[in-house]
Amino acid sequence: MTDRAEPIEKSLFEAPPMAEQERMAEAILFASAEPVTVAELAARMPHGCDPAEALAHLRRRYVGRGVNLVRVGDAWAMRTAADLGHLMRKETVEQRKLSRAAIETLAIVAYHQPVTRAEIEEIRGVAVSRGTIDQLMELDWIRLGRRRMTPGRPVTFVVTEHFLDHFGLESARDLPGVKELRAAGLLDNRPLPGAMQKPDEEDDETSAGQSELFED
Amino acid sequence: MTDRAEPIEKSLFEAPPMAEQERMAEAILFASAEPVTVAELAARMPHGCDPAEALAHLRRRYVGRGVNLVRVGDAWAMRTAADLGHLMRKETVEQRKLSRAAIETLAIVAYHQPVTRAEIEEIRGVAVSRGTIDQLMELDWIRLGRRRMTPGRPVTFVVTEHFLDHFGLESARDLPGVKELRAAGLLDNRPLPGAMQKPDEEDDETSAGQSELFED
Amino acid sequence: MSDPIADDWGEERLAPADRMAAEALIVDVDGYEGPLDLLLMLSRTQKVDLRRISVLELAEQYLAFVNRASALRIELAADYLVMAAWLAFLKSRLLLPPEPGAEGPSAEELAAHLAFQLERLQAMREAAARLMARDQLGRDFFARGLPEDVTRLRKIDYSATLLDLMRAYARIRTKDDFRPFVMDRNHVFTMEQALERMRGLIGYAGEWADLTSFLPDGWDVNPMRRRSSTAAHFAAILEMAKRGQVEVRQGETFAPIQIRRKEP
Repeated sequence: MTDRAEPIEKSLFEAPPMAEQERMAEAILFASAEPVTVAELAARMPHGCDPAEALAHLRRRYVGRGVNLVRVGDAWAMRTAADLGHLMRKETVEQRKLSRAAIETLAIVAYHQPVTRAEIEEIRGVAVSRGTIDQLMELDWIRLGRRRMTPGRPVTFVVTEHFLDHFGLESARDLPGVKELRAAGLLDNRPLPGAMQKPDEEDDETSAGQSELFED
Repeated sequence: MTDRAEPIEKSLFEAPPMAEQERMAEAILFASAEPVTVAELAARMPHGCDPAEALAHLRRRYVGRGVNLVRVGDAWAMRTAADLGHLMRKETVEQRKLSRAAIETLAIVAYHQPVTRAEIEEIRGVAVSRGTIDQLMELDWIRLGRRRMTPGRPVTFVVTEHFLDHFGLESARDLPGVKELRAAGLLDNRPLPGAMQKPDEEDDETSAGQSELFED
Repeated sequence: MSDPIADDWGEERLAPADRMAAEALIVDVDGYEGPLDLLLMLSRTQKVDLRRISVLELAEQYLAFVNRASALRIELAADYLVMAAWLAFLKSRLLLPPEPGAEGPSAEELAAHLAFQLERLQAMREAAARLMARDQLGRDFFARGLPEDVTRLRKIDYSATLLDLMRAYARIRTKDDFRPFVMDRNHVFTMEQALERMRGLIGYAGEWADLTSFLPDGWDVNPMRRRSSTAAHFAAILEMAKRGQVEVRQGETFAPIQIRRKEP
């Protein structure tokens, strides 16, 4: 089981050689669930051993290794070398595309902020799930704005600094407008009554939101 | 915190020196109570490292020490030297007394794997109780293997890495006396001749079983 | 094993020593793990290598055991009896010369297989013992007592570019233009809706009444809604007139349109 050829116990009253004592201290410290005091070591090692000296040897042996022998209060323990702590973390990064619902919601918040959830739903034509809002909040791309001064005082959403950073924008005003979208071939060239309008020319449904648009 | 003066990370694309890789492998293995695979080491060490070589260095370093680096299947673990077990009485885990049926069933799975329940019963000449299998599964010593490609597609049992770890085996090939047993034909699944044999199942099972035996 | 039982067995006239031996064997039956285990134990009395064991002798030993057990009225599990029957068959085959042209395996083959099974079981027993005698984790050698858990950080990096954002917005705006109807639905009253309404109301309209009085509440303030609902209801009464359900009249151009239920 072990690679050692020599027997350990020499005699009943003679302490094992120091190298052997060091091995013993090493095994005990390794297997113990808690730091071990010198007294505990003495109690567990054969009679006549010198645990303090064995620890001193052991400590020197582990200098500069991946684990070190460290003192914890009155006791001793083996610990990962501080400079290797980063190895004890396993990080997995998963690249994922935002869902269509999330990116559309984000776009609406960006173009229409501050915007209420009801408005987002009206613009998208479908309900916005709680999860989508949460996800965008978690990503720190949108945050809560001021409450709208209308019945029910609904909360509004605005984009964050972090959003601007991520998309390389100085402010939400720098978002490409409808003309640029069309120039980029993202919109049809034929005139589209709704899409052509400047924000403040739109009908009364959105006018409340539009007056506050890009306010900050 | 550490006694080392040199910085670890040299450059983004250059692997750390082997001494450093050895330290890293040492830290990771010390930190884990479970065996760690080479693949897992590679995933946690910086890009370009050679964990297998680091392990070889590490193993040599711990020869004859109070703790040793041992191989468990595809993985590696630090374990106290077996000759020092008497010092660790405090750490000893009370082990459930296994029934004779459980011990024999375990041995049969280990030596004959992958093995079906019917085969275990044929070898022991008695039915294997559900409880015996459950107990060995609970101990995480055996697990389900692939289904046998014979009529009925019976499940097979194989031993786990945890089994190897528990009994200090590098692989199932290192089971005591396995070579002699195989040479003596005692690991053959020899079918009952003639009348006692089930029509066509037996032949298929035997050949499949033997070709898969110790396949890894 | 008290006297009443002994009385029962009186007729067997077993010598106490024999009976003790028999009982010792029987008491052990519980300890056997099936007939193969029992055979393995019996084979040890032959004191030979299992490869040279006399299966005939073993069969006789086993049958004698089963006979003794039944004499002692010990109920043996079915599989012990199955094995006894098979061994009796094997014994007869071993003793008699083979029938010419007999099919199936020879008695020797069957006997060899039984010997193999015993040897294999014995080998597994020994292997199990050697396995359990090994140094074991948590008893003879130990894992790290104070493992440092690896912190697992799972980071999901959601990516979206400005182009994604622009595309998404363009998609929404385009969608708006293609389905203004959906957006404005709350200002539109369809003819189907009006027809449905009128069908319910006309029952009460025995006298001539203005069409406008039939318009639903809340649809007369907003001009767009008023136009939509008026048009819908007008279309509805025309349809009903065609079916002969109502009469429609108008005094002059632009005068109020009046309706009443047509009597059947």
